[in-house]
Amino acid sequence: MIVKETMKVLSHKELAPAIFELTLQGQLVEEMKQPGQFVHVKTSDGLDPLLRRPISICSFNQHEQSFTMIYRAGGKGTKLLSRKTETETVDVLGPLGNGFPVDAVESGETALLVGGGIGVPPLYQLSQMLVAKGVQVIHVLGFETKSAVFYEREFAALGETYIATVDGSHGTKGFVTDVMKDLADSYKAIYSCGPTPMLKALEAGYSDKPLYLSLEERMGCGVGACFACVCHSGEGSSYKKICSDGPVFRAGEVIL
Amino acid sequence: MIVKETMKVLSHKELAPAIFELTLQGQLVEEMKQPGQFVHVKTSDGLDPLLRRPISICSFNQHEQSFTMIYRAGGKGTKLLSRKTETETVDVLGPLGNGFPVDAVESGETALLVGGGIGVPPLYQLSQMLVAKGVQVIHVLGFETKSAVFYEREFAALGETYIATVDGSHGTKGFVTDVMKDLADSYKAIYSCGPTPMLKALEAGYSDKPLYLSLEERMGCGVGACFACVCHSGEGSSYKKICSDGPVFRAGEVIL
Amino acid sequence: MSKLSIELPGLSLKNPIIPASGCFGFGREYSQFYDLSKLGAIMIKATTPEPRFGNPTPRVAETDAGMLNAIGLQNPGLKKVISEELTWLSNHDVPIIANIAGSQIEDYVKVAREISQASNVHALELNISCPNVKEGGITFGTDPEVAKKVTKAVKDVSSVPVYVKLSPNVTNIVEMAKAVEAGGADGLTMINTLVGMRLHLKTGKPIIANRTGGLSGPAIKPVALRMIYEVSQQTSLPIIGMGGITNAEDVIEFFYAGASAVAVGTANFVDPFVCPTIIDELPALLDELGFDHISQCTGRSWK
Amino acid sequence: MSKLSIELPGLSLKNPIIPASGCFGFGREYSQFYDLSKLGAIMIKATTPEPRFGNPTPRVAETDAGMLNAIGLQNPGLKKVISEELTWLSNHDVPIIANIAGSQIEDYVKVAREISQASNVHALELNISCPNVKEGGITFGTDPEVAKKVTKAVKDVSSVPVYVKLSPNVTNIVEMAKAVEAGGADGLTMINTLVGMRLHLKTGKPIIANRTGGLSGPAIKPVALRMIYEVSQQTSLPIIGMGGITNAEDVIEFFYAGASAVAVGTANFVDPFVCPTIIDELPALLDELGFDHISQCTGRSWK
Ligand SMILES: Cc1cc2nc3c(=O)[nH]c(=O)nc-3n(C[C@H](O)[C@H](O)[C@H](O)COP(=O)(O)OP(=O)(O)OC[C@H]3O[C@@H](n4cnc5c(N)ncnc54)[C@H](O)[C@@H]3O)c2cc1C
Ligand SMILES: Cc1cc2nc3c(=O)[nH]c(=O)nc-3n(C[C@H](O)[C@H](O)[C@H](O)COP(=O)(O)OP(=O)(O)OC[C@H]3O[C@@H](n4cnc5c(N)ncnc54)[C@H](O)[C@@H]3O)c2cc1C
Ligand SMILES: Cc1cc2nc3c(=O)[nH]c(=O)nc-3n(C[C@H](O)[C@H](O)[C@H](O)COP(=O)(O)O)c2cc1C
Ligand SMILES: Cc1cc2nc3c(=O)[nH]c(=O)nc-3n(C[C@H](O)[C@H](O)[C@H](O)COP(=O)(O)O)c2cc1C
Ligand code: FES
Ligand code: FES
Repeated sequence: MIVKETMKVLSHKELAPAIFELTLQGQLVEEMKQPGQFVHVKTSDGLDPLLRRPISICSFNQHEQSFTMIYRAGGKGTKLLSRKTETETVDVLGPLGNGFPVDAVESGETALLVGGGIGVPPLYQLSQMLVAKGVQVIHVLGFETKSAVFYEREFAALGETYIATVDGSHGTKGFVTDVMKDLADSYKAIYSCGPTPMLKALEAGYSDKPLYLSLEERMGCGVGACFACVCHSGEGSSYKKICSDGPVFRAGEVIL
Repeated sequence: MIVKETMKVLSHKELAPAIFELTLQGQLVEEMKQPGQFVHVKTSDGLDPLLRRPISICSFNQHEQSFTMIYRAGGKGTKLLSRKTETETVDVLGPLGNGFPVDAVESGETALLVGGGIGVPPLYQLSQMLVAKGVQVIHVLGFETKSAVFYEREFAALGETYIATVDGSHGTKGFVTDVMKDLADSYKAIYSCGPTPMLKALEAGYSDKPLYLSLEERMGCGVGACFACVCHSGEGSSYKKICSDGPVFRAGEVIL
Repeated sequence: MSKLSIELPGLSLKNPIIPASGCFGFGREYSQFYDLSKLGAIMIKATTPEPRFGNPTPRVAETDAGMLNAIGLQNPGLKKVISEELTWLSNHDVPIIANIAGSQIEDYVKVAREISQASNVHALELNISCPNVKEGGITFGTDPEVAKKVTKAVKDVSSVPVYVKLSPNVTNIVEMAKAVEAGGADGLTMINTLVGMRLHLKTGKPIIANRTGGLSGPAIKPVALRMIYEVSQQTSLPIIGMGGITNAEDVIEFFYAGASAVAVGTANFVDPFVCPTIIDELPALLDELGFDHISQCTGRSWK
Repeated sequence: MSKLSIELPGLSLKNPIIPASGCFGFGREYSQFYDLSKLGAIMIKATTPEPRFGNPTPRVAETDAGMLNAIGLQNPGLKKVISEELTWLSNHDVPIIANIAGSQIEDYVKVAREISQASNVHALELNISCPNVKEGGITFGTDPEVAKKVTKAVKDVSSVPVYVKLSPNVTNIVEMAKAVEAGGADGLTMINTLVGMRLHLKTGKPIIANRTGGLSGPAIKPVALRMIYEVSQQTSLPIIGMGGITNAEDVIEFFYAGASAVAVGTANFVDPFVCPTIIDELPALLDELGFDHISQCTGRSWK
């Protein structure tokens, strides 16, 4: 069920320049089941800005009724959000969409998780859930530069973790695909989230295995009603809505 | 000089239902000289609401660089303002306009101060300054009902104070004019601020003495540039701007 | 709740709150949040004869107190709308106002004829004001003669009353209203979106792939109110008002201007519960303002 | 500051930031806040042949991300504007763009002839788009033939270049722009306000005494951008853009759409320092975006 709730800020901190980790508490968390879903966040009380902002769920904790998101404070809404303090609340609509299929990989098998920049966060809950069921995980995470890297230790605690930075200031110089070409292809499936060019590169090079892609698009409603976030899913007028059919699709299901 | 400053909230409390007393601190206070001037307040950071709100200066304290305003949280802007806490700041433009002439009454003489509802606050600084120079003050303050009354003790500490309430729940039943008709007319001048019908009644009945009226109008700029707040000041196209020529005028100077 | 009931041509509304076309799909999504029977009516997404994919993405952009959209009339086409969407909706006790669109008069006629037969379709909303399609849409809505013609053609074949949705992108809205009145319209819905644009700071290019989009939300409310105020005095057609409504006070303001019911669009995206919330808040607000029935508010600004 | 200098017909601007007409009086008030010589130019309040009191009050109302005004062209009249206001302004190193208005063509001609002689008036802004006066104003701005005629009449007598200020309250803005171009306009300024309205929740009556007013502020920015985008591609006239500008990013967006300079109106009321702040912030923003000169931004959305 989708819930709209005024949630309590449990903690809020800057992980890297302009990258914030926000943990919220409330009953809405009870509805979170899958990794890779997202929430739609109202970043101010009034009309400025008007629309909600879609942000992925990075991790959730049923026991504490809390969940965490990691976001870049880039535009008006996210900058306002970044000012919220622990005495305040945030209006959240969620959980939304369909996330990564944890059961695509069996216990004992290996999964490759590939994230780019602000697409990295949803892989964290996924990795936790895969590890919990006995899957071995390999993480390949791409960032612009060393200072932009976040959650390296958290991922490393779950499994092998490779970092790529565009400027080479940390890990491999280049893109996630530069790391991947040197990896043994012992993994059963790839889960990925990041900028469209990265997803396209994965689709082009790695479609032989089950490949799951988490997509982004500008949204209106976030719940499937406004047709803002559609993508083609084949010939003619056939389509998928990223907000309610996705954001995660199997490669080939939609046209990037 | 008019200053725009981000001022610190020193204290903020509800005096009566929806009536708030807000004390702010900053250098802008150095520019306050006259009673009856006002400030133009931005009640939120963003565009919602867009315009500033004109609020009278109720009292100021040069020594502490602080000033107080009293306002009714009625609409969107003032309601937002009423949520500001002592850790926050408020964007203020001021002091604006021309206030009450303290020198219209000499030491030893008596002045009558007549206020209605949310027009009462600016009379408080005026009364203090009159008393400081040796003028005797009589206050006649009108409110809707007993619970809406504020600052009765503060005014009483400065001079004779009469309250009128429309429903008779406190003081005289009726309007300020119902109190005034029973007062000995020993006063030299009347200073007044309140709703237009009250000002009209004063102008109609009490124009034999120097009578000063503080006017209200919906404002744009607050500084005299947009012509939103004009009133006629005689024949043809002659006019005064309430924000920069007023808000205080001598009766007869403008057409109510 | 009898304070809120409204009678309009073809429509017996429990209350005057209607989700606006294109902002509520065919109701399925919002039925996750509340019982659709609570609503006065539902204006479904524009339906065209054939399925349409619509415009390329991005299709929306935020603006100050508003948003732009260029969906491009995406919809599953007349056949599916009738067989799947309207059938699903018929399980709810709520009248449907079918928004119909097309590229040429024949399209409107075809959709009108067939969709008006559906048992839960109580009225049509003739969308001659969509700014986001190359053909049809707004061109029908800016020329009075063409508007009259398409209205008449649709009236001729529709088995339910026809409301014409006016575009605000015109010099003279009264002239447009009078033209569709002359064409036989039973009512008006207004306003559709204003044509607007946003550009990307980094690239300099339009944010919306279609370049321009329709501006909706609170930003356009004053324009909607003004147009309803003008038109309600100059025609005798009932008006369903819309444009930026987000709360019960806004609803009253639209009634004052001359509306007899209202539609809520963009606000659903901000708060999926906005329609039932408004419905719940209206009776107390009417009490506070001293009205026994919401219809007493209609046209109060000029009556 | 050479990144910001702009050459337009009649105008050598230090920078492209100009306070918009009616939002800055004749400059006196804002000279309390900063040195007016800092500005690219000043568009002074509309001037008519005779003094005008304007409309009754209330004259303004707030709207979401905008405001309505119905000042009604209050001004001290041509004689005083020249002898007092322009004389006072001539002590500042800033070109003046004189906004001229009237009820009939003769009014425009009279004001244009005389005011264009003032040594610091470098251009006229022909206000054929004021929505708040019964005669003249917007009626000149919605009919292309009339607009062309008044443009031509003013051009004939003006000793400085003439910019025509377009009304957004039209079906076809390109047609209007082409008409005034044919009438001999040297440039365009756009947009003036959209006609809007607000009603009082308690009384049901219009908040503004004049009933309707002109909508300005961020709410109208997307409409302004769209119109500038359309017009800049269809005429060769330079455009001074306006409508909701509040910061340096907005300025760049207007340039991308097709503007060569901009005017800032409503934002002055929110922050009296907005113009100098924008001027100070633009060079760094241009650096960040990779432009050597602001003129490189003009029309980037379609070039
Ligand atoms: C399913 C999904 C999950 C996402 N998860 C994350 C996340 O975990 N962390 C994170 O930092 N970002 C995430 N994003 C991107 C995030 O939504 C945008 O960065 C954010 O909306 C930008 O808002 P703003 O206030 O910073 O920018 P503004 O410029 O003020 O935004 C203006 C409008 O454009 C929209 N917009 C701008 N950029 C984007 C974008 N890249 N994608 C979608 N809408 C955009 C905004 O939502 C808003 O409606 C996600 C996007 C989607 C669709
Ligand atoms: C010179 C002057 C001094 C004032 N001093 C005080 C004071 O000391 N205490 C106090 O409580 N009020 C005072 N007022 C009235 C105060 O400005 C309004 O109550 C306030 O602006 C309303 O804002 P809102 O956000 O509550 O209402 P909203 O309805 O959100 O206001 C919408 C718009 O209308 C304007 N507006 C609404 N009502 C009024 C009004 N009565 N007068 C002027 N503009 C209005 C607002 O400024 C705003 O632009 C004064 C007004 C003026 C002109
Ligand atoms: C995303 C979106 C899609 C829309 N689609 C349609 C449509 O299909 N048919 C139509 O007549 N109007 C459509 N509209 C216009 C709305 O029905 C409504 O007239 C307009 O948005 C103003 O109301 P609002 O400000 O409450 O959103 C759409 C609006 C939005 C925001
Ligand atoms: C209070 C006010 C008065 C105005 N007076 C005039 C005027 O006299 N002449 C004119 O051409 N435009 C006038 N305008 C319109 C502005 O110059 C400008 O075109 C419009 O407000 C859009 O810009 P903005 O959104 O930055 O305010 C006025 C606008 C406002 C808000
Ligand atoms: S955002 Fe509305 S359908 Fe996806
Ligand atoms: S409010 Fe602008 S002139 Fe007074």
